[in-house]
Amino acid sequence: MSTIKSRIKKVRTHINQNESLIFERSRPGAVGYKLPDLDVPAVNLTDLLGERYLRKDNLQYMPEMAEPDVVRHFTRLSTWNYGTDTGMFPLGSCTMKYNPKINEFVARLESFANSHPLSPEATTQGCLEVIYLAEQLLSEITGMAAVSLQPAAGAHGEMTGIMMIRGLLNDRGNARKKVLIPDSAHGTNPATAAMCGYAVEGIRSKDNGLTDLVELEKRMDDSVAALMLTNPNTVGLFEEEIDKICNLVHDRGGLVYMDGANMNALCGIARPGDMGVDVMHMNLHKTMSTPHGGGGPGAGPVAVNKALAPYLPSPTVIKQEDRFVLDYNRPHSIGRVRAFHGNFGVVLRAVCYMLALGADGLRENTETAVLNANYIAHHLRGIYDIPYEGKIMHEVIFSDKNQKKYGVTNGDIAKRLIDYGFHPPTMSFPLIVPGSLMVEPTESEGCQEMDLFIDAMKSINEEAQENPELLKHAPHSTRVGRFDEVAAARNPVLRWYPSSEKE
Amino acid sequence: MSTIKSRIKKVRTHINQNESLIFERSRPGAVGYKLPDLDVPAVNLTDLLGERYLRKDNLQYMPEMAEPDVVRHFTRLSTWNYGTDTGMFPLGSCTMKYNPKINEFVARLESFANSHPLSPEATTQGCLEVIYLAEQLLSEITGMAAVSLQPAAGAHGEMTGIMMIRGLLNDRGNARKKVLIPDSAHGTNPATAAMCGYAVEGIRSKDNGLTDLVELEKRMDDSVAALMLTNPNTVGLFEEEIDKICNLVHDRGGLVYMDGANMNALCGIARPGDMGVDVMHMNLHKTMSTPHGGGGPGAGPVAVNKALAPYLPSPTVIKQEDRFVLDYNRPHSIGRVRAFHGNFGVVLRAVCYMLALGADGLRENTETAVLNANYIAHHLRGIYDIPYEGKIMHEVIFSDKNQKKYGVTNGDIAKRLIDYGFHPPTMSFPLIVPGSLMVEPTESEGCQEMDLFIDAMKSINEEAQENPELLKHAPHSTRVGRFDEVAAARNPVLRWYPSSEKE
Amino acid sequence: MRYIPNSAEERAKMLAEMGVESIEDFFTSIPEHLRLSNPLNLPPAYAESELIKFFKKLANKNADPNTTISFLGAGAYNHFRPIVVDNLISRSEFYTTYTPYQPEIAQGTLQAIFEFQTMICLLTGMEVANASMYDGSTAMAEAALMAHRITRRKKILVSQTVHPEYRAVLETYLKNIDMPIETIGFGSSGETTLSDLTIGSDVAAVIVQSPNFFGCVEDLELAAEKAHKAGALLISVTTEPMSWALLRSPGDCGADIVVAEGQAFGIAPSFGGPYLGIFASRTQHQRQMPGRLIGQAFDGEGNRGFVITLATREQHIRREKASSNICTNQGLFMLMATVYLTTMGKNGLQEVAMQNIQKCAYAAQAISALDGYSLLFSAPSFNEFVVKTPRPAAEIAEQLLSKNIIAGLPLSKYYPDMTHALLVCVTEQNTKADIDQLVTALK
Amino acid sequence: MRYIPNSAEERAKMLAEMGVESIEDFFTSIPEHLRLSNPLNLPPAYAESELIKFFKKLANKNADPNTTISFLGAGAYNHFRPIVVDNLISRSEFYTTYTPYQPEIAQGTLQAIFEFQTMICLLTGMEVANASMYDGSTAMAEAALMAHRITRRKKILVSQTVHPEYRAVLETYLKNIDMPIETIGFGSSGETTLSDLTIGSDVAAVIVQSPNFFGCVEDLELAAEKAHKAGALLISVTTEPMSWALLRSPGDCGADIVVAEGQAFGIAPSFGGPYLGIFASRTQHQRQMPGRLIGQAFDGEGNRGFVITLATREQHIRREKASSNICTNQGLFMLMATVYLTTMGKNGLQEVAMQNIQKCAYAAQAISALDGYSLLFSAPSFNEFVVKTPRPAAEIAEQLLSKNIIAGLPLSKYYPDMTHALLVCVTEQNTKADIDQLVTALK
Ligand SMILES: Cc1ncc(COP(=O)(O)O)c(C=O)c1O
Ligand SMILES: Cc1ncc(COP(=O)(O)O)c(C=O)c1O
Repeated sequence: MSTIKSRIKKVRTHINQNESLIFERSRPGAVGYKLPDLDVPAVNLTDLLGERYLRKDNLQYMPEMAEPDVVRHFTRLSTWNYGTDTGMFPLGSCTMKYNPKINEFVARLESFANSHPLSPEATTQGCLEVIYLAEQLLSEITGMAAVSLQPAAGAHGEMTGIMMIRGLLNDRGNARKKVLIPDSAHGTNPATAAMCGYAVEGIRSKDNGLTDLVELEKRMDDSVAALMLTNPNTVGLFEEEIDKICNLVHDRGGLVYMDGANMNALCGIARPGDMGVDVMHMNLHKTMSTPHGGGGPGAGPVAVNKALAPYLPSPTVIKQEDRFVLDYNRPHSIGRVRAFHGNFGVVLRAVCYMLALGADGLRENTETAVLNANYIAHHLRGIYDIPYEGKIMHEVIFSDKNQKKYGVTNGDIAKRLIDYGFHPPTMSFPLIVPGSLMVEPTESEGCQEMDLFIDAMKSINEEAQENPELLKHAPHSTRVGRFDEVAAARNPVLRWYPSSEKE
Repeated sequence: MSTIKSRIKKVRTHINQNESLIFERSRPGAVGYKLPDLDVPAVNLTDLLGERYLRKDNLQYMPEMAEPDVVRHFTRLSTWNYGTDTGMFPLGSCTMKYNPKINEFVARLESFANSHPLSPEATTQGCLEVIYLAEQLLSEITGMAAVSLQPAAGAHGEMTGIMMIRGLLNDRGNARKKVLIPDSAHGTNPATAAMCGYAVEGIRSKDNGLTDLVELEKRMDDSVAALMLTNPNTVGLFEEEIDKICNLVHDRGGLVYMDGANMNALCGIARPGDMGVDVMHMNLHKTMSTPHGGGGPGAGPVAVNKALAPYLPSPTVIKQEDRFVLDYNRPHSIGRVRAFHGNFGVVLRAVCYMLALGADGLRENTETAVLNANYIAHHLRGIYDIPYEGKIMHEVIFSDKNQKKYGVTNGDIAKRLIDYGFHPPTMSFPLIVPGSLMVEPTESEGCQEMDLFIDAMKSINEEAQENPELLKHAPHSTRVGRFDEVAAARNPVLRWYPSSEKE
Repeated sequence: MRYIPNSAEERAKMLAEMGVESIEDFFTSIPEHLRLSNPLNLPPAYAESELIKFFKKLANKNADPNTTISFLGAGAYNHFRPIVVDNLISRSEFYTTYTPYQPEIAQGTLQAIFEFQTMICLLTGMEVANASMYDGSTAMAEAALMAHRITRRKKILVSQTVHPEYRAVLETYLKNIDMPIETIGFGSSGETTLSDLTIGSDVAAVIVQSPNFFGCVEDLELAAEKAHKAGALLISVTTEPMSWALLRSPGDCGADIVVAEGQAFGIAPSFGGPYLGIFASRTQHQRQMPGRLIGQAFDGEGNRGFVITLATREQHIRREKASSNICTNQGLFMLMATVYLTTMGKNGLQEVAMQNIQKCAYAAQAISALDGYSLLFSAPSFNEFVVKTPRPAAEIAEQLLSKNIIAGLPLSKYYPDMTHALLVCVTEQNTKADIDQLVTALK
Repeated sequence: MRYIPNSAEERAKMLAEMGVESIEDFFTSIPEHLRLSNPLNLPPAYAESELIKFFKKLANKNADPNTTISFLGAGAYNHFRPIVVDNLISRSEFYTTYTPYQPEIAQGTLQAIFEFQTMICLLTGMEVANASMYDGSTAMAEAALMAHRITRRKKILVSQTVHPEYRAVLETYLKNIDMPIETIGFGSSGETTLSDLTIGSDVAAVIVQSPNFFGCVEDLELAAEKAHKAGALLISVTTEPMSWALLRSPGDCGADIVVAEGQAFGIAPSFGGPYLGIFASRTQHQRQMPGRLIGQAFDGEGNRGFVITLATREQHIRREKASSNICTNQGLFMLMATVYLTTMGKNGLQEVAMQNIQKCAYAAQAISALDGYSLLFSAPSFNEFVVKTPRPAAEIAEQLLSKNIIAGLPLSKYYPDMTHALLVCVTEQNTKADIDQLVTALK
């Protein structure tokens, strides 16, 4: 029975199966498949390939297992995970909202799932229409002129967007050298700029967490290609001077890239296109409810204003009378950023979601997401430090300042939250908040679950004072405890080796 | 982290979400559905129904929840369960084998799932062909002349079978009074006989666990309508004198009903039809891999010899040239035992399974099931008592005789097995074995998992000697402990009441 | 075989360990002449891809549900099934487990059943419900047996408006145990003729279906009064429990046992099964109920949980004296209904029911306005009604089928005299356009 | 809205608790003129049943995969996907979770990735593989960037037989960072002309695809030799990794970086994505790799587990100095491939590959025997080959389409000169009857 303190209301411990690595479970000679018999005359393999090209190792060590063992293996593994269907997953900036089951159903409709990306247009009208529709919906939601669905995730969208900026500036005669990025930005922003051949210049935020216009004014010269801004930014605040910012950048010949990862705070309320943003991406795997899948896939469509539209990746889908066709005739395009048409299956899910919501649903989503973040802030304010006390939008950033005096860090609080039955918040950024705990409840949480979260956070604060050691060794209720990650990185073991080959 | 002794290799404990009753989670005003708008003119409800028939309570207390909450509720509940996909489920007589995923896929094909049972025959040829094919396959496997798929489970099949016997005997002039049933039989056997208007007479088994022909000879008079026999019987042994038994019963004007719950020991090896059995049922939810579903559904087809065929439930599916039709013209039929055509979706899964196996696969199944049971018997013999040491077939029956001297019962052993990561064996029968533990591994277990089971059983035997108290309070690793079932039955609370109405 | 974990190597190793030469040796207790010397005559094993092709081909021999418009009800209803329902019952912890005999590792199933029992009580207005029977028809037969156990009387009165297949099952169940059945007729309103009914003192129960097979709402309260006055029980049957969302509950009307077919609650038509037998009654009778009951319990630390209870009624304990022989029931489909009822919830059920009654009224009005067509009965309907047709209904149905419309059920199938009567069902799944198309086709 | 748990009542209660009058008050930091005054112009919210109808209708505008025979490959392959694959990745614990940043509650994902990394190493003959890239094309571009980091050289040589869309992506990635690309041609055998290739000292890497876009197996060993001699790396690309089951692994041939499109491993064609970028290399280069790496670790009690490791290469730590900007990858499809590879296993992969090569050979032989048709290239094939057609290939493809046959890819799409060349792919999913039908139609 449970070893967890009675203070913990949300969880108990329960029996859970161990499971070795698949290679340790492999049973030579077992099979988990059956193919139809070969129905053509078999030819000698060496005759077909030549000795030189033949594989000799007989795929040694690849697993051999019957179907029931495969099923148990992965089923058991799954039970070691925590997902949004398990409970609240307040991972800030990641918008871990509910993944509607209907989306999964639609994405598996056979005529979508089996559609080949190079199949003649006459045979893929349904897919092309989905893409066309998705672009229309996203244009309307963002207020931008045109959209491309090729980018496979947010970072990929960023890259696409910055490349388009480069393309446009190039055509204007000077691609420029730098991209300005607030110090609160997500790591993909600077990494992206670098990949596109730009130097990165950080700009400090004001004490209130917003972009410092004075500083921007200073930095914004003709070496600057673009400002990359997240809005609402990564401390959860809306850049109130967004139009001034855009004007300033534009006046000096630069463009504004908006990281749209936080669109869950804006959909149906305000549109980047109306703010003067030139190009942005959205994360459909955040705002539009497609599942994160333990790391992906995502889809990071880029949306652009009219001026940038010619630079969108090629091809685009256009409508000719009643038919949808792929348009490759795009002389200004930056080219392809990915083979085929992007993560179509993700886009399909997102379209299903947008249609399920409609305008009112989308707005209700946003309102609820913001309400929820404020609700949590309201109840934990004072207990946990809120470094930037502005108008909180869809997420609230706490710090461990109040708890640090007991020797307890954000990491300890996060690990202890696991014992209380929650996934921890984001801690890896914004770097401008030391010991940050970025909490994004999303609209998918109701106050029942949030009340438990608030209760847990309060309780952990008390534990931090009464028994900080408890937190430092948390979690205590999981099948494995804290790992020695330093040792793991020092001597990385990145794959299994057969015991005979181990050394 | 784990509180379980290091002796336990198969499991650890892990965090697990609590979840209240759905009524306690209900949030008035929340919705989890959306219908299309009503597209016909709405008429006043009272005009349609009249005041007298109108419901007044507004469905008070029925749940109100959004979709994500519904998903979490049932997902969390699911994690409190143990299924065959979790691990070995050696529940004797229940044949908890692997449930192939392809079966589930096939049963959900839209044109099967949406087929209405009263739809014109021209629109249900696919369904009728499935039924026809299932009957053919089961006839071949059992060696019987004809099959009906109407019965919804094993007990229902038993009832159907005994009714047919009654029908035939009636037509012969005397339905007779009694059914003979070995004392080792499953509870449904006597209950069924009673439901069919027969008195039940138990017959004792011989010391070797088999039917006592001498005793049978004594009891088998002209008041006896039938002998109900399980074969292999419920102590896991084949009735070696089955043809003598059948001859004896037949000679005295009776019929032999075979409970086919244990067909997993015979398929592809021997056929009841060849043994002289007149009528039998099979449990497709055992032998033919359809899922148990936490209690059902099943399918309990009855198979009969030529003489009983006219008595099968009505209608049957027959083939007329290339079409399949329902034949209602069955004057001798016992009638219907269920509306429509039985548990069609279960039958569909079973057909998929039989086709996946073919004759060789079916035989390999049986061989492996018997091999596995013998393997377990081999390794635990001596440590656990095996009261009937005959030729063990697909299951082995242990008793707690050796452990009882330490005050440990089969129930304690079973509960402790849970801590070791296994579902306990069957204990409710056979009643002739005091403290029985009926272990049926099925062919779905490999020796890896069975070795862990054997290891656990040995370890528990040691614990029984070293620390019997540990076993008496097991399980220790589950989210809830042993319940006070006596108190629960004394004051049964069989539903939730709103707190206002509780008293 | 891909479903068998043991490899040939392991199999050999196991045999060697046991000192057994060949698998054959395990089967020597089966007399040699009874052992098959040839393989069974079955089709060769299919690859998975072949299974998919094979069953798709078979499925395609049925009508395509996406292009056929259907107005069939008569005991199986075409309601929308939210995607989450199938999704959640597909959690393998639910569908690959057994009857919850080990409560410490079966609380998921147990709590769900407790929730189901409660919802059925709320919907039916009854006090206790079991964990399911096979289907509506067998639930009804078991109800008759239970009435006999309670009243110790033998005769069952059953209305002719009860689903004919249910009555056929009742007959099969009762004919061997000396329980006579008497049929009550129906009047021009389509309702059971209760008013001038006399119920003898040998009658255990009166069985009335509402909405009845003709779609007519019956006066259960009157039926209860009559039955109770004669010392008999009222068994109420429903094949379309969605109607409960709008209709006075059978419990409120005085029924003693309520049985129903639960298919309407999120379960696919699936050519007639697996479905869900609903069974509810009064606390005073709970120990006479058939089937499984789940009750609240507490563990040693005071944790609330749920267990199988009052099991002494059941066959595995009471054997020939059990209240029924039922063992395996419809567990997974009980869960399906529980998820459905939760997802639709209080408001959804009411809205579905409302759409059914409104669309049904619209269709009834439109069809009866056609030349030669009229409504056969006058009693109020929920989502089914009987149309009097100008030509034999079977003929009309046949004609419409060629236009991919299944117009309904020609009643002559069960009531040979009613050659000109078509039972039409309209649910929330039938759009106005569908209905209009039917009306046009009937012209 | 059905996805939002808070009821209107709760929403009001929350606002009241916080002393906020209206939800609008939360949005006042957005300048009023930027706030929408009218609702977005979107279609009205769909009911779930409407969504199903809508998307079925759209799906039906595509060709029906059950009645169309296809010989398309060219980077996306029609392999059989065992049912368990989709079944297992549909466990919500897998698909509703995030990148495994909290190892204590993400061991399921982490162990699966570790298993994937290992299997990729086994298949490719490499020493280290990452947790996935977006797809094959972006993996290839990232490999070029990595080669640059390792060699500090700038030029990339890429064979013209590399998938044209992959080359297009490479171009997009490299054009802004001053990394020139040079193309290597191919000979009449269909192979890259490696023999007389001279590789300058400015070359970071040579990129060769095998089997190449024309289906020809390339001599990777020779390519590696040549590259290494010039101090450059060999990047091997594969769009059809099923071929690895029979072909000498790229690692064995000496490749330094192996990238591939993993779609063949159990992933649906899905109009081009989501797919799976495979990326493997040598231990010596592991700290230059892009993407996520999972490593073995131990907890305080000595339990083995897995964690994200060597994360200092990644953007969230190294920012502009990161080895790539990739963050979200293709996690779930990595899992899909892992389940596929496990289910098919050692024997299944070999048998699939064998059926592909045999059926491909049969088709190639049969088509080339037709009047006017021949094989354009002489190098050995795995499951694709190029047919020289008597009339423009696009014309032939168009004609066959009207018979529900997608004959393959007319190469003029990517190689404008190759008007009479058709790229044909044959997998285990194409029956002999399918192939014969194609052959007959081509006549
Ligand atoms: C603010 C922000 N920007 C960019 C990204 C990168 O998006 P992706 O992970 O889809 O590449 C993220 C996601 O983690 C983010 O939170
Ligand atoms: C030997 C035996 N007979 C009959 C039955 C009854 O079958 P069912 O539960 O399908 O009604 C069982 C199942 O538990 C059984 O084990």
